[in-house]
Amino acid sequence: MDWKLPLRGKPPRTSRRSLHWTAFASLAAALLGWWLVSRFAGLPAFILPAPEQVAVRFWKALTDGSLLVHTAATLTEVLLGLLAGTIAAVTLGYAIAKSRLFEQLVSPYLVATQAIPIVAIAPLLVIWFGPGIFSKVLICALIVFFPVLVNTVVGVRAVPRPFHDLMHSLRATRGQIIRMLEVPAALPVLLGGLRVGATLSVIGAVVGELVGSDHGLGFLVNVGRGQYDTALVFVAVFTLIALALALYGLVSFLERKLLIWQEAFER
Amino acid sequence: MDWKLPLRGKPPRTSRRSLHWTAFASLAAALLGWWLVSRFAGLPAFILPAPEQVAVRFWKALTDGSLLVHTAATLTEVLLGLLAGTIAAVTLGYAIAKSRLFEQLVSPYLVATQAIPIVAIAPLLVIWFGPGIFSKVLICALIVFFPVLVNTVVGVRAVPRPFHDLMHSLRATRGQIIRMLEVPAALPVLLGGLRVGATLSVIGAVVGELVGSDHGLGFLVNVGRGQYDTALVFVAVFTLIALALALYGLVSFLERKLLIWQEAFER
Amino acid sequence: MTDPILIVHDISITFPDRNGSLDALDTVSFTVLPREFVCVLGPSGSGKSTLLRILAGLLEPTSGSFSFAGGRPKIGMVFQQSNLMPWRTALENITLPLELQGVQADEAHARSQELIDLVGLQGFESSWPRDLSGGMAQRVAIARALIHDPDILLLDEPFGSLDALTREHMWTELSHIWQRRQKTVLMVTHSIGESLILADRVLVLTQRPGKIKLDLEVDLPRPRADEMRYTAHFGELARRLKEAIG
Amino acid sequence: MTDPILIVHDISITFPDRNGSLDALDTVSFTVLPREFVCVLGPSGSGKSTLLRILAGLLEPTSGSFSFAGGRPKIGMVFQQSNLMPWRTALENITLPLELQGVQADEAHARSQELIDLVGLQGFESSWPRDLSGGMAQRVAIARALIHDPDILLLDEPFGSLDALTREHMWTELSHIWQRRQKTVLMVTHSIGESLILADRVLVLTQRPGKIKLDLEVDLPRPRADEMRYTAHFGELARRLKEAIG
Amino acid sequence: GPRPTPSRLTQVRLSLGYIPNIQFAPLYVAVERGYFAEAGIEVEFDYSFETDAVALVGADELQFAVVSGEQVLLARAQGLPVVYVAAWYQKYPVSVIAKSEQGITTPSDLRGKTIGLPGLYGANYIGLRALLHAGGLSESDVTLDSIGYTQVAALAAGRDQAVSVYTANEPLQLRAQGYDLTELRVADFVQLASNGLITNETTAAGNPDLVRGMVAALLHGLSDTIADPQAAYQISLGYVETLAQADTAVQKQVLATSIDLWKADRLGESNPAAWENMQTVLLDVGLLTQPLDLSKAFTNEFIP
Ligand SMILES: Nc1ncnc2c1ncn2[C@@H]1O[C@H](COP(=O)(O)OP(=O)(O)OP(=O)(O)O)[C@@H](O)[C@H]1O
Ligand SMILES: Nc1ncnc2c1ncn2[C@@H]1O[C@H](COP(=O)(O)OP(=O)(O)OP(=O)(O)O)[C@@H](O)[C@H]1O
Ligand SMILES: [Mg+2]
Ligand SMILES: [Mg+2]
Repeated sequence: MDWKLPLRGKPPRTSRRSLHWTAFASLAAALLGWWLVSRFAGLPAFILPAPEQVAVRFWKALTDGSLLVHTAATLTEVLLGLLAGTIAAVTLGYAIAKSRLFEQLVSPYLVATQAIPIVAIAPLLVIWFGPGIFSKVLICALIVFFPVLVNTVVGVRAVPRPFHDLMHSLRATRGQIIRMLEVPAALPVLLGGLRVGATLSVIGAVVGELVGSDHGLGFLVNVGRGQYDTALVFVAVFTLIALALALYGLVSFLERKLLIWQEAFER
Repeated sequence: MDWKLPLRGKPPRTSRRSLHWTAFASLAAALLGWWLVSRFAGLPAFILPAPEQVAVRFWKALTDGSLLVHTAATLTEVLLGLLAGTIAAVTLGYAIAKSRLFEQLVSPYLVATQAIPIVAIAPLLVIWFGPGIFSKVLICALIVFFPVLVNTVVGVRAVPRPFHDLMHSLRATRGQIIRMLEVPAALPVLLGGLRVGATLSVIGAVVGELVGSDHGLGFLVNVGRGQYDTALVFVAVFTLIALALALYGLVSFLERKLLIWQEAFER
Repeated sequence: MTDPILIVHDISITFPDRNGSLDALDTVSFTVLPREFVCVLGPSGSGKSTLLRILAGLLEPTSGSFSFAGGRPKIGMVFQQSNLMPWRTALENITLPLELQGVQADEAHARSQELIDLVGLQGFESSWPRDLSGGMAQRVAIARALIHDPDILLLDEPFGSLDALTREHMWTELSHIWQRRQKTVLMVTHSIGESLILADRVLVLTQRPGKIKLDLEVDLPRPRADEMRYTAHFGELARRLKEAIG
Repeated sequence: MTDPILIVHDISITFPDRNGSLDALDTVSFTVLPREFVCVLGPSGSGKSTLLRILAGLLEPTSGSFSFAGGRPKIGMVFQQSNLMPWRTALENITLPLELQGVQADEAHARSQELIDLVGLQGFESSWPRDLSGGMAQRVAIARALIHDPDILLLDEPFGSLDALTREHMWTELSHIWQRRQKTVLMVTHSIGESLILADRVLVLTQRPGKIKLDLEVDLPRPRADEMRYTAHFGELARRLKEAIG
Repeated sequence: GPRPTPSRLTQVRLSLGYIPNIQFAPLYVAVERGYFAEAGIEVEFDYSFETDAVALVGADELQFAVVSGEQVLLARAQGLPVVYVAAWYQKYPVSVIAKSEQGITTPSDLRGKTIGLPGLYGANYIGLRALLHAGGLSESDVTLDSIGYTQVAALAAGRDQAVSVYTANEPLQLRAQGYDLTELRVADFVQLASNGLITNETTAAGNPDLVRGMVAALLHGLSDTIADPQAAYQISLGYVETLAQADTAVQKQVLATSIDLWKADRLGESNPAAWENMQTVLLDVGLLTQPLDLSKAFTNEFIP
């Protein structure tokens, strides 16, 4: 009685094209569901506007230029905050990964900054740093900071000892070890943190805008809510989602480019 | 001319005791700094109350029982939200790590949930799920969800191929592979995600409470702000920080217990 | 004559490669009888490890097929890299196959003791893999491949980084296990001497893509010992193998 | 007589262990002359790798000291596990030491070509380490240890998983490099034959904790070849080494 | 926005506690027609939260803000030296609304109902409590539902039977959506100190001319707006960029209703009785534990 082993090869490749189709199909399904609910659930438009109402509102906001202006404002805050938060997190995270003492000294404070509800300290930030873009960038950076920091620590700590031995036997400098060993080795985990950070950064900027601002998509949300123009709220929220997805896509793109050596990214 | 190599051994052990002392010293320094600022910076008490004022307010809130009641309310939300968010994230994250197709289908929606400013959808959540504990737990779970998810994906994807080969050659079942290979191998990265999630969970519950609630520490913050009782805001915020630190400490404790095999945790 | 336990038929495998593709094995066919000890020799990169991985069900051949008589066999495998799980102690790594079979912890411990003695790791049961020397890690991997009493052993250079003494000791033990427990063994090695001391048959693969160049019966009497190296017949077999590889 | 290039004085090392501590090396002393080729033999776990790691500055001895004449030497090291960086291609792994020295990319490429030919990896320059066979990975590691023209080579079982042919080829090449470029070599091996073909001197370590049991001058004429194995003097040296290890 | 002006003007940041809105039309009119400039002031609007604005003025980080009357008393109770220098709203701008089928036409009809409000703080809460008091009810006679700023949705979805909202916004929006509502305006039952301009004691004592200038410009804009709402609306279009996209009819109604809340015989004048009433409500609610010296909380001395 012959018998063949169940084989475990590489999983079958799903072509790019078919992936795009499934994504498209699931989007269409979501839209249809929304349309059906808005049509038959009997909710007033200021609670749930129909897709076509939102589309019209979107077109209006787009053509009068306001959507672009506010998106640009938010995007600026997001990008600056993401940049600042990431740089701070990677630097501090590296120091923490390298020194238990430093970790014990600073980590309670870092955790503390994460536990303070931003809305509670936003006024302080405004007092200290003024009401302009800086305070929003700061809030954004604060939110981005922690996930990137933690993943930096985890990633750097997990660098296998034999690689360190190799670098030391070759008399690599501290800078070379960082650049040629620790950065590439920690990159998968670090990029995971950046994925989280990138999506959170959008929230960060919006929280800052919601707290008090006269521009940005968070401001548009406030305006829409104040005027019971729920379609405008939807337009702003969808634009925020699009921003977050774009940033997320950027990080995914970086992953595919930088981690081709990982098996998972070969497929 | 003789010459000795600079040696790279294990870093000197810092004893537990000395670490506790440094943590204590840095806390004392922070307190002293606060006291000095409140004393000499000429800021009014409603902007920056002195440590002793906050201590008095703390004692008052403690003895009249209100602090305990609100802390318990928040803690319940946090723990339930953390649990629900983590379970959902680990389950979905595992599925995503294992299937490109599934990732492409669901990840845009997952990122979207992260990009929607909670404050903007909180009303909807309240309308759909009521103003009770459920909507706060949900917000908390939503916030916890993403970092845990992403780190689950990163951790599971990074499990080295040779271990999978070993398990397959031994005819391990899917469940055994998860339990005896993927969980322990992904644990360092997963716990990193949980670290972030644990601190964020506190924020999540508070955001829910700030948006609309009549209990919890977020409610206390609102009360304090509404009455210009800044000392009470400080009491609530410090309690929040203590909660976050406790959760963070719990995760760190888990790390030390579960990851003793990692060199970094030996020290 | 007995029926073969393993029939390998025209197996080829091609890996996708950055610059095109790479043929690693080319129409490899052979059969293995029950309780036969077969060694596989060949130059580096000739597809020896790939062949074992295919037989263990870890890779799918591009074409060709293989089958085991009597249903799916229990496999004991030693990989070329010792791949111990870093979160398990030496002992826990050894007992992994038993855990996977649901054997009780105390029975697993009892059975592991014998193997720990066999590979000479007394006192290192609770060491982490990172604290073991290269040879010790390899011995843990060998013990792990033997503990669950597998039907067939697939060994990929199991004695690669063992000192001469330990290696000879392991040869003897492996021969005993093989004879006592009626195992079928397929072992990759790069030592001609080792293959002649242990094997009933030696397969030699050619340079990439690996084809079977020589299928040599080793008709030396058993039990064999290191001294046999200096007999004429041993020398003749060694010469033929060397020629095939070279 | 020339002055020694390396003086090792009474080195001992003790590792902390779960159940107490583990003595790995016990008052090891020896000297190495410039351009000497020294092999280190010993049972598994006797501290051979630990000794190399101490000399490379990767571990601090618990007591004792060592010193190099002429300042900090450039080290070329082959580790027992090939430890290639998975995010670098084979070629990029080989050129790593040059990059660390700030050598220009095009010069690095030119110098690597020679070594790729030496280790026979033409066509695999852009392969990822995960796609290399065990022996190929080891050859990449050897090329990496040679490319930056080091003053001293610390080799930990460099030829462990190479087939006989490749190994003999590498012996010859290593001998050439050693003679042409005036290197000092300290090489751990578990093959007595290999040590006698290559070394000027062989150190044998005892069972744990490793002590020097034998320091044997290999006075065979050079160039040596595999045929020499069957001379009486070779046999005598091999017997003495075997006795010391056993 | 404000036109570039010579640098000899005093820079003032005025915190409004809400996003740009048609309800700030008097300020936009005052800027547009140069009333601030006439007073030697270049004004910049700030839209941070009300309580934050009060704290900032109290700490002298800001000099002026527009806030609700109860905030002044709450802040003073905690030692914030803020002073209310001009009453903008004469009527407290909070209403409780319900769907008509609930039959809620007097405050006492609220007994036993579930009432939605953002939280147990702010104008919505104070106004509601004053209304309950007017109906002879206490907090335990109703169920309060803290739901954040989602009252309209809660009412529409039938979650709450009544909700506490701003007179000049939600009722108009809901009626425009076709809802049939009954509305209880707090101002119809009790006069309470409402929104107005605050400064801090330092500025009031040290720079009375600046305060006088601010008050004058505000009141000038206010009277212009009351006199010609149409022109004020047109001017506001240039300051509230989102106004053009909103429902014009509703926004004009918002302005008209606001004007109704603003009108007074003497614009800007604070009525001591309104402050007494406010203090009574706050003491009643327990937000104040002891009476304050009200004469320090507000002043009419800067009114022209
Ligand atoms: N980091 C460490 N912590 C604890 N023990 C260690 C450590 N490194 C090595 N050892 C122990 O020291 C001893 C010597 O190890 P070493 O790797 O030097 O042996 P070796 O002679 O190279 O053996 P092999 O031939 O098997 O490679 C072993 O018993 C090993 O378990
Ligand atoms: N996953 C893979 N992807 C691409 N090429 C691979 C892969 N695995 C192996 N190869 C290639 O297949 C060939 C055979 O590899 P294999 O590991 O079977 O050789 P081997 O005979 O075991 O060699 P060695 O004696 O060096 O271990 C090599 O050229 C190798 O580069
Ligand atoms: Mg191989
Ligand atoms: Mg070793």
